Amino acid sequence: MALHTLNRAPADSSCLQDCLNAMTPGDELILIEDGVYHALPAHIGKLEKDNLKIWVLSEDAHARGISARLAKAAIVTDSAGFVGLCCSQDKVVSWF
Amino acid sequence: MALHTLNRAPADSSCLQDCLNAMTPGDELILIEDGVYHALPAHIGKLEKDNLKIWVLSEDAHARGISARLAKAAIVTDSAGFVGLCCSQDKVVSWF
Amino acid sequence: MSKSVLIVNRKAPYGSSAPREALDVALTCGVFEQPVSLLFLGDAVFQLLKAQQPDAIGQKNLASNLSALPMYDIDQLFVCAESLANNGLDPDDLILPVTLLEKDSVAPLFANHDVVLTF
Amino acid sequence: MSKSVLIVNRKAPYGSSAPREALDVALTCGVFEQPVSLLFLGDAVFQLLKAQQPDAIGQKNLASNLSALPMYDIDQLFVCAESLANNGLDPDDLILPVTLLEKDSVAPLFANHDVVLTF
Amino acid sequence: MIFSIVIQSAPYSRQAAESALRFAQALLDAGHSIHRVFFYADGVQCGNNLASPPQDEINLPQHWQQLASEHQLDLVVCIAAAVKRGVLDQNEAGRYEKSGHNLADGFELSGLGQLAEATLVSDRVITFGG
Amino acid sequence: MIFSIVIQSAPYSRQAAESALRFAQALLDAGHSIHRVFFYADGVQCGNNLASPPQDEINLPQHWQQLASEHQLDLVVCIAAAVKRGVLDQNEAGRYEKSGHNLADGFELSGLGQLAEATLVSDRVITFGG
Repeated sequence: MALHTLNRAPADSSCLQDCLNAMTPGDELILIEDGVYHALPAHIGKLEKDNLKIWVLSEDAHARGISARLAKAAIVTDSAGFVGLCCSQDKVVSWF
Repeated sequence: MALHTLNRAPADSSCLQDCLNAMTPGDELILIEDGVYHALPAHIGKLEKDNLKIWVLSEDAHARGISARLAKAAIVTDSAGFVGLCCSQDKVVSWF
Repeated sequence: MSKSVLIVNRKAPYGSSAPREALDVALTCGVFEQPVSLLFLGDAVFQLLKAQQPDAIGQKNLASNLSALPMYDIDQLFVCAESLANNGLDPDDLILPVTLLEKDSVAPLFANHDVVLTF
Repeated sequence: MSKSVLIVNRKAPYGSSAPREALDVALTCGVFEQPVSLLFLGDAVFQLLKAQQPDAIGQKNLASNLSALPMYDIDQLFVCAESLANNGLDPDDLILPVTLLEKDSVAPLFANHDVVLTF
Repeated sequence: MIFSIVIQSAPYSRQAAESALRFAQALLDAGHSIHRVFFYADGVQCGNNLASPPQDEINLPQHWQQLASEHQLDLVVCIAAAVKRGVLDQNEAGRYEKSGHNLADGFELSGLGQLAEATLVSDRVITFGG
Repeated sequence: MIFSIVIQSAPYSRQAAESALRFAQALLDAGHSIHRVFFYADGVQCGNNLASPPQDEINLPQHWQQLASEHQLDLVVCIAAAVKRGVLDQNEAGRYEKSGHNLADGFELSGLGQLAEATLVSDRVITFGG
């Protein structure tokens, strides 16, 4: 099982698509840097995959002013939580 | 009237879309660097705009091994031709 | 011999330095008393979003700097209406009053400026 | 204590240095006798296209270097079939024999390797 | 757990280099260890000691140095990527007959084998790029 | 015609810097003149004289220097972008108390005003970036 990180904004749809195609059930996704915009209600629908857990790095969401706008399906975590996710999955796959 | 340059490969569809939206009839487009792949038959259809002239920089197409595969709608030119296009249009708009 | 400059923003804030570099060029052209317009396309509309607080990621607040543009007599701010809508935002979500451009009005903006710089 | 490495290529050749950096990592892991696989997604399928001649743009031939991979016992080359088809290419257009992966077979490749490096 | 971190982006131009630093700090705070930080591609600029950002902006090479000296981190800059991008230590400056060198203290130039070895001995490898 | 060229990308990492050089050569061959080449963002690395690419790879700072000396080109590197990215001339090295400097001969550090001025006096401005 893998933790996938995604740091690209929504206009880079191919990065998101490559990420989703690479995911196995049980994998998790953490949105970082410009990737956090995918957690907005307008975009979260494109991330729907059966039972996919979607995390959002709080520092990056806060920086960009979207903390109060995040879709309910997105779970906010901080850097310590990010580290924990890396440990609970077998490997990390970075999409950028 | 403007000459538009585009240097992004096909997976970056938003760069192409932004470029096309910015074009006025009479503008021309030159595909350079990874942008030359848009001149392949599989992609050229996405560039269709009434009477848009589509140029391809020969050095970049040749480097990538696609010179013999280019769609008929694409007109090949070299660096000297690129310079000439910049002069014949009023300004240059770069998409990257 | 003044020339109008259109500065095209395509990138979201903070992930790359492009937005800040675009802003610095806009301010400099303003100092030279060149007519400057800024256009925000795609992800770049997020540059104008309210409530940005980038201290925790070690960056300066881009929105604060953008909101100072009118003080430098740069008030020609254009936003692609489709980009705003695609991101689920409306003009009230932005830090500044902007001119919304429908899809057909984007190309004339390019035609109406002497020089175009993209970021 | 060997670990298998999957190197994921997403970029076209020459426009950026990412493809060459990915190749250098693959060759190095090969020297360390780690099992290495390469996956080509999206624009990266163009890395494998025949007839590349980048002298005129001052770069070295990436395809020539990629075609040497089997000599270093790196022969696990996977190409996303959908990416190839989307670009109007078929396996005969490529410099090397590769394994085509249908969409459903891409994810298992990630699951089956210990370490994944993306470029 | 034992982590290694790969950084592929230049500081200031991309957030990735800063994200990696923040992640490294969080790792250490949580009691994990870092086997190696490997700077590759444009990431080699993280070890350029001539970088002089304004005082109100983050100085990434300095932050890495500090973290490295507090936690004995192994900061390895890919030698091939660095040399062609103008990040040299004293040895390489001599080899290429350059008058100066600019690799920050605490960083070391070495080959890609250091990345391969890191994948072997680390429990997790995470890349920051873009 | 009078051209100015803006370069936003680092050499080796992106083709844009090489494309710009080839375009500049074609401009001059066609009898046009270049008012200024302005290096901005990561493009400032084009003026890093420590870059030491392998002999079978293109050395962009050197090529620019050669073209500049043959045609009296004005190669301006954005000072704010350069200083934070570790490309310094002797003055800036002094100001920031750095032991070395690495701006290649033939390049000059200056402000964004040089870009604004270039847009005013050039018939065409073309950007290479990405």
